Amino acid sequence: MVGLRIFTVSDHRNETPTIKSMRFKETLIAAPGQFVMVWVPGVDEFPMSVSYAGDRCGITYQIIGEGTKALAMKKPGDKIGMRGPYGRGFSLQGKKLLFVGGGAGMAPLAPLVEMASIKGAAVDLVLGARTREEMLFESRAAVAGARMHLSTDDGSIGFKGLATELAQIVVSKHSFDHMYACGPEKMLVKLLTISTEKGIPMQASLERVMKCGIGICDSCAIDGKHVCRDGPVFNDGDLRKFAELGKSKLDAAGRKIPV
Amino acid sequence: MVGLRIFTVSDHRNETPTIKSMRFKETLIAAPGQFVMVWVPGVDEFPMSVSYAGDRCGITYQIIGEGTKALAMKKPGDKIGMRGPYGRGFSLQGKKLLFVGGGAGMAPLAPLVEMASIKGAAVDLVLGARTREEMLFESRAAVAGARMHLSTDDGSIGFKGLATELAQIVVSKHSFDHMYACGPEKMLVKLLTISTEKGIPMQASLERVMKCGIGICDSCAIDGKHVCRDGPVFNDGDLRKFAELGKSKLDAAGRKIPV
Amino acid sequence: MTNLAVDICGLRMKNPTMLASGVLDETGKSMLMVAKAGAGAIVTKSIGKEPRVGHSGPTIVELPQALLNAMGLPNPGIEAYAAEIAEARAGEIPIIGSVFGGSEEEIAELAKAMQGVGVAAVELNLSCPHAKGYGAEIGSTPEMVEAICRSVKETVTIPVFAKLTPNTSSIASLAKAAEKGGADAVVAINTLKGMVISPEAKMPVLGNRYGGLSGPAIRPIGVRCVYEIYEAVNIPVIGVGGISTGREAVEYIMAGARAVQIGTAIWREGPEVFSKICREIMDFMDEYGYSKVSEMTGVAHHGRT
Amino acid sequence: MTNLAVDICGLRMKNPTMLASGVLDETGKSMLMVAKAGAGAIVTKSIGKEPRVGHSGPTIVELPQALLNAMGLPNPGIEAYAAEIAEARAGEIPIIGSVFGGSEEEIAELAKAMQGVGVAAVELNLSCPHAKGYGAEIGSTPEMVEAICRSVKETVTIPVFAKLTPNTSSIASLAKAAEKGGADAVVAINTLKGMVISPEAKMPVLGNRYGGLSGPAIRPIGVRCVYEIYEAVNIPVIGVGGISTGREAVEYIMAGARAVQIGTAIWREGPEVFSKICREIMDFMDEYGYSKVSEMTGVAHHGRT
Ligand SMILES: Cc1cc2nc3c(=O)[nH]c(=O)nc-3n(C[C@H](O)[C@H](O)[C@H](O)COP(=O)(O)OP(=O)(O)OC[C@H]3O[C@@H](n4cnc5c(N)ncnc54)[C@H](O)[C@@H]3O)c2cc1C
Ligand SMILES: Cc1cc2nc3c(=O)[nH]c(=O)nc-3n(C[C@H](O)[C@H](O)[C@H](O)COP(=O)(O)OP(=O)(O)OC[C@H]3O[C@@H](n4cnc5c(N)ncnc54)[C@H](O)[C@@H]3O)c2cc1C
Ligand SMILES: Cc1cc2nc3c(=O)[nH]c(=O)nc-3n(C[C@H](O)[C@H](O)[C@H](O)COP(=O)(O)O)c2cc1C
Ligand SMILES: Cc1cc2nc3c(=O)[nH]c(=O)nc-3n(C[C@H](O)[C@H](O)[C@H](O)COP(=O)(O)O)c2cc1C
Ligand code: FES
Ligand code: FES
Repeated sequence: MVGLRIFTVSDHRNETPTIKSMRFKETLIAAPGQFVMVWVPGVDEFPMSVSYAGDRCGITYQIIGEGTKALAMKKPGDKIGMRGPYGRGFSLQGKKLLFVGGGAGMAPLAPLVEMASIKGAAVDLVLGARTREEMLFESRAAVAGARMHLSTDDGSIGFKGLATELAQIVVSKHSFDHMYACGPEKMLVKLLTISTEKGIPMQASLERVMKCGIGICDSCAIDGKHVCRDGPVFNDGDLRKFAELGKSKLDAAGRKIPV
Repeated sequence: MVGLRIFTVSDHRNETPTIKSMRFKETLIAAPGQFVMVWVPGVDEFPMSVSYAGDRCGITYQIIGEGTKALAMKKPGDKIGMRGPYGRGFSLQGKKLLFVGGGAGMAPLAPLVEMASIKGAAVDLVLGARTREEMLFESRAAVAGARMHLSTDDGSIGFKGLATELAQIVVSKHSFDHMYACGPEKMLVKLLTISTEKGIPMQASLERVMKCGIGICDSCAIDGKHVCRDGPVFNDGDLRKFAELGKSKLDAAGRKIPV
Repeated sequence: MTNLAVDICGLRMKNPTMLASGVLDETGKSMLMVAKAGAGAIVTKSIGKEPRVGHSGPTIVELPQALLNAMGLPNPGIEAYAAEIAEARAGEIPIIGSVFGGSEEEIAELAKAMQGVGVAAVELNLSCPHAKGYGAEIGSTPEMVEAICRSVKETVTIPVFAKLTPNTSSIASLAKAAEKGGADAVVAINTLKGMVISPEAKMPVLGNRYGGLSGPAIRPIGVRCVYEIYEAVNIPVIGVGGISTGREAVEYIMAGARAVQIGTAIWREGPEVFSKICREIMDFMDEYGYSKVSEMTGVAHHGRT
Repeated sequence: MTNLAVDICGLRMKNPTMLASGVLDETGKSMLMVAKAGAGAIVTKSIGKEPRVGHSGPTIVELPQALLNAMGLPNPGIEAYAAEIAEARAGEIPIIGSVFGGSEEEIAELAKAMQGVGVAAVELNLSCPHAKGYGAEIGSTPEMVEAICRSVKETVTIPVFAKLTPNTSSIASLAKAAEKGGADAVVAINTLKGMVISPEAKMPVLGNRYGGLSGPAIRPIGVRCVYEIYEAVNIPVIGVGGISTGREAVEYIMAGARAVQIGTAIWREGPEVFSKICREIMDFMDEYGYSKVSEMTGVAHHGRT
C-alpha cells in the first residue's frame, strides 16, 4: 500500500470539552495546512488537518458524528489508519502576519503560527470560540510568541462577538502584510472582504465533504476546483473567484446544499 | 513496460558468411557478458549477448533457425524489440589475460577484450573457427591490442585443430592470471581442465534454452542454478560444481538431452 | 496532417479521449474544467433515480499501480443532476450520460430522462462491481445485458453505449449480447472486483469490503477484453482501463478501440493528462505515419481475423 | 512461542509458503534449491501426458507491478518428469504434483501417475488462461470442475487440490463445485487473462497473443477471491497471487487462506523471498500476539459470517 499507514496512539487528551488531540508514536512529515484521511477501522474515514507534524505527529478534532465519536474512544496503544498528507498547505509569506482561527479551525493554523514565529515573523492571532473553555490552542499559540486577541460568542473571555468583528478592529489598529485563516465559511467570507478592502493578501483553508482525498471523486468540488488537491488552502485570488464560497456545497450524495 | 524497448536498426553487416552484426540507433548500457532477449515481431524471441554496448549498441549473431533467419532480413530503419540487459557478465580481474573464443562465442568476449586493453591488461586471444572466413572479430580484437592466436578446424589459417589444443600450447608458453572463455560447451569443459591444472582462475559464459530471461521459468537450469540470472558468466568454482556441464541440458519442453 | 478527430456513432470528438464515468464528474463545473483540460468527450458519473450517499469510508485504497474504490455510486439523483449536465454542455464537447439501475425498466426510464436533459449518448453501467443489486450484478449474463439494451433502445433515440464488466468468463459474449440488444457501442472495461485487507486492523480496508480495481495494473486485462470484443462484434468498442500515456491509448486503439476513456490517471497526473495523452498520440502517429486515428483501430489483429 | 507450521489436508509444512506451480520447478535440482531457500512446500510445474514445447516467444512481458506470461505449459511429459520429482523429494518438504489435461480421464490418469511417483498431494490446474483446450478452458464451469475433481478423487488416495481461475463471474461457485466433487482443498488464484500490445510493432507482444497476469498487480483480486471462497466452502483454501512480503501473506491468511503460494516474487527478489516472507510473518505474529498461523486464518471475516 502506498497511501494507508497504521499509526499507534501515543496519547490522547482533551483540548476543550468538545475537542481532543490524538498524538501518534510514528512520524508524519506534513506542511502546515495539509491534511490526512483518518480511518477508524470498522467505522468510517474522514479528513483531518495535521495539527502536529513530524515526530509524534497528531490531529486535533471536534467530536461531531459517528466517526469522531469512535475516534474519541481510542486509547494509547490502539491503532488507526491514516493516509496522506494530501493537498496544498499554507505558504508562509510576509513579516507581519494576522491569523484568524475559529473553533477547530485552529488545528491547521497552530503549526503555522509556530513556524512563522521560528522564522521571525510577527504574529497576531485572533482566536474565536463559542465560549471561554472552547478556546483551542490558546496557550500553544501564546508560547509560540503570538500576540493574542480573543473573542467569544458569550463574552466569557475577551471580546464579546464574532472573531471577524475583532479581526476588523485589529486590522484597523495594526498593519499586516499577510492574513491566514481557518474556520466557519461565513467567517472566511467576511475576512475576504477585509482582505480586499485593506489590500492584505490572504490564505484560507476550506472544508468540503471529502471521500477520496486524491482529486478523483469530485465530492469536494468548489467551482470546478478541488479542495483535496487544489486546496485545502486557497489564496484570496482563488477565493474571490469561488461563486460557491459561503453559499453552497455538496452533501454526501452530491446534492448542492447551503453552506 | 519496464523490460521491452523498441530499437531501430541503424546498420547490419556480415561479419562472416554465417554471422551478422546488427547495430541500433538507441543506447543500451550493458556490462560485457550480459545479454538481451531479442524479439523479432511475429516470429520469436531469443537470447543474444550484447556485442556492442552503449551508444549504437549491437548484437552479433549466427543464423541458426527461424528466429535468426528473420532477424537477418531486417534492414536499417526496421524495428525490433529487446529487453534487458540481463544476467551477470564478466568481472575483469588480473593483468595477464587469456581469452578463448569459439565461433559466435566471440560476441560477448569482444567488448571485454576492448575493456581489458583500455584498463591496461595484457590480452592473449585464442580465436577458433571452422574455417578462415568464419573467424569472428579477428580485426576488432587485434585493433584493441590483443596478441592473436588463430585456429581453424580445416587449417585454412593458423593452427589446424581445436581452439583448446591451441590454448593448451599458449598456456604452456606464457603465464596468465585469468582466463575468459565462450564457445561450445565441450570447449569450455577442456578449458576448465586447463584452468584446474594450471591453477588459473577462469570465467566462462554458458548457453541454455532461455524463455523468460529473468529467473522464473527454469528452462535455463543447470544443476539448480540459472544461466539467465546466476550467469550467463560463471567462474571456475561454479563450473566445476556443475555435473551437467558438457553433458546434459534441457530442450524446449524441459527434457534432459545431451549437450 | 495528423488528425486526432474521431466519430463514434455520430458523436464528433476532436480527439479520442473521454473522461471515464465516476471521476471528476459529479458537478457541471468540474466537467467543464476537464473539457478545458483537453478531453474529447465527457461521461458523467453514473446516475440513478434517487439520491444515494454511497458507501461509508474508506472508499479508496491507493496501491502502487492501481486504485481500489468502493464509492458505492453516490449521486444526487437524475432530477438534481440535470442542472449539472446543463452546465457541462457549455463545454461544447459531447456529454455522455451514464446511468445505473436495478431493473430494465428503471434503466430505460433513466436513459430517457438523460435524453431529455440533452446528452449526446447514454452509457449503461452494467458493470460496477461493488453496489448490491446494480452494475455487474445485473450485467453479468448475456441474457440480462441483451434485455436491458433492448429496453433502452426501444425508449431512446440517442446512441446507447453498454459498459461491460471484466468479472466474467467471457466478456465477448456480453458484448455480443449488447450488440444483439441493439447497443450502438460497447465500453470495456469497468473495474475488477478486488479487496485489500489491513493485517493490523484484521479487516478489509474499504467500508464496503469489496471494491473495484482500476489503473495501470488492469491495463493488460482491458486491452485483452477490447481485443476479444473487437473479434466478436461489429459495433464500435470504446476502451478503458489504466490508460495514462498516448502509447497506452494506442495500445487500446490497435486492440480495436475507436476511442478511449481515462479515469484513474487523473489521480497521479491531474486533468492535464488529457492534453498530454493527445500530444503523445499525435507524436506517435507522426512518427509511425498515421494520419487518422481510425487507421490504427484494430491493426493488432492484422493477419489474424 | 511463535510457530509458523501449518497442516493442510495432512501435509505438514514447516511454514505456510509454497512455491507456486510453473516457477522454477521444471527440474528436481531447482526445486531442491527452492526448498533450501525456505519454502514450506513445492508445487511442481503443471505436467501433461506428452512432452510439450510451449508457445513461441516472447513468453513473458515485464510490467511495473506484474508479469504477463504465456509459457504454454511446456513440460517434458509425466514419464520423463518422474525423475525430477524423485530428485526434489530429497528436499524433505512436501512435493505437490500439478497436472493439466484436456479431459476428466486424462487428468485422473495423470493424477494417478503423480501419486505413483510419490507426491504428497496433487494439484489440478483447472485455470491456465493461455493454453487452448486446457486449464481455464476446461475449468470455467462448476459442472466441469465438479466432474474432474470427482474423477480424480475416485482414482487417487492422496489429497486433491483444485486450482481455480479468477476469469469467471463467480469463483465461489467453482470452489463449491470443487468441494462437491470431493476436492480436499482449493487453490486461488491462477493468472488473469491479459494482453500487451506493442504499438510500434502493431501486434500483441506474446507469441501466443494472450497470456496470464501475475504479480503484485493482481493481489487485490486474489485476496477478494480467497475471501469469497472462504465464505462459500468448508475445505481449506490456499491463497496465491502477488505475494512478496509477509504482510501480504497475512492478508491472504486473514482472508481465509491456510497457506500461500509464491511465484512472481522470485522475479524481483530471487528464491530468498521465501525466508524473507517467513521472517516477516513471524515478526508480524510476534507484534500482534499470534502464536500459530491458524489463529489468523479468516479473521478478516470476524463479525461478518
Ligand atoms: C481538509 C479538511 C480538514 C479538516 N480538519 C479538521 C480538523 O483538523 N479538526 C476537525 O475537528 N475537523 C476537521 N475537518 C472536519 C472533519 O472532517 C469532520 O468534522 C468530520 O468528518 C466529521 O466526521 P464524523 O464521522 O464525526 O461526522 P459525520 O457523521 O460524518 O457527520 C456528523 C454531522 O456533522 C456534519 N459534518 C460533517 N462534516 C463536517 C464538516 N466538515 N464541518 C462541519 N460539519 C460537518 C455532517 O453533515 C453531519 O450532520 C476537516 C475537514 C476537511 C475537509
Ligand atoms: C546467454 C546467451 C547468449 C547468447 N548469445 C548469442 C550471440 O551473441 N550470438 C549468437 O549467435 N547466439 C547467441 N546465443 C544463442 C542464440 O540464442 C541461439 O542461437 C538462437 O536462440 C537461435 O534462435 P533461432 O530462432 O534462430 O533458432 P531456433 O529455431 O530456436 O533453433 C534452431 C536450431 O538451433 C538449435 N539451437 C537453439 N539454440 C541454440 C543454442 N543456444 N546454441 C546452439 N544451437 C541452438 C535448436 O536446437 C534448433 O535445432 C546465446 C544464447 C544464450 C543463452
Ligand atoms: C473512483 C472511481 C469511481 C468510478 N465510478 C464509476 C461509475 O460511477 N460508473 C462507471 O461506469 N464506472 C465507474 N468507474 C470505473 C471507471 O469509469 C473506469 O471504467 C475504470 O476505473 C477503469 O479505467 P481507469 O483505469 O482509467 O480508471 C469508477 C472508477 C473510479 C476509480
Ligand atoms: C511464468 C509462470 C508460469 C506459470 N505456470 C503455471 C503452471 O504451469 N501451472 C499453474 O497452475 N500455474 C502456473 N502459473 C501461475 C502461478 O502458479 C500463480 O498462480 C500465479 O502466477 C499467481 O501467483 P504469483 O503472483 O505469486 O505469481 C504460472 C505463473 C507464471 C508467472
Ligand atoms: S475528495 Fe475526492 S476529489 Fe476531492
Ligand atoms: S530463462 Fe527462465 S529461468 Fe532462466
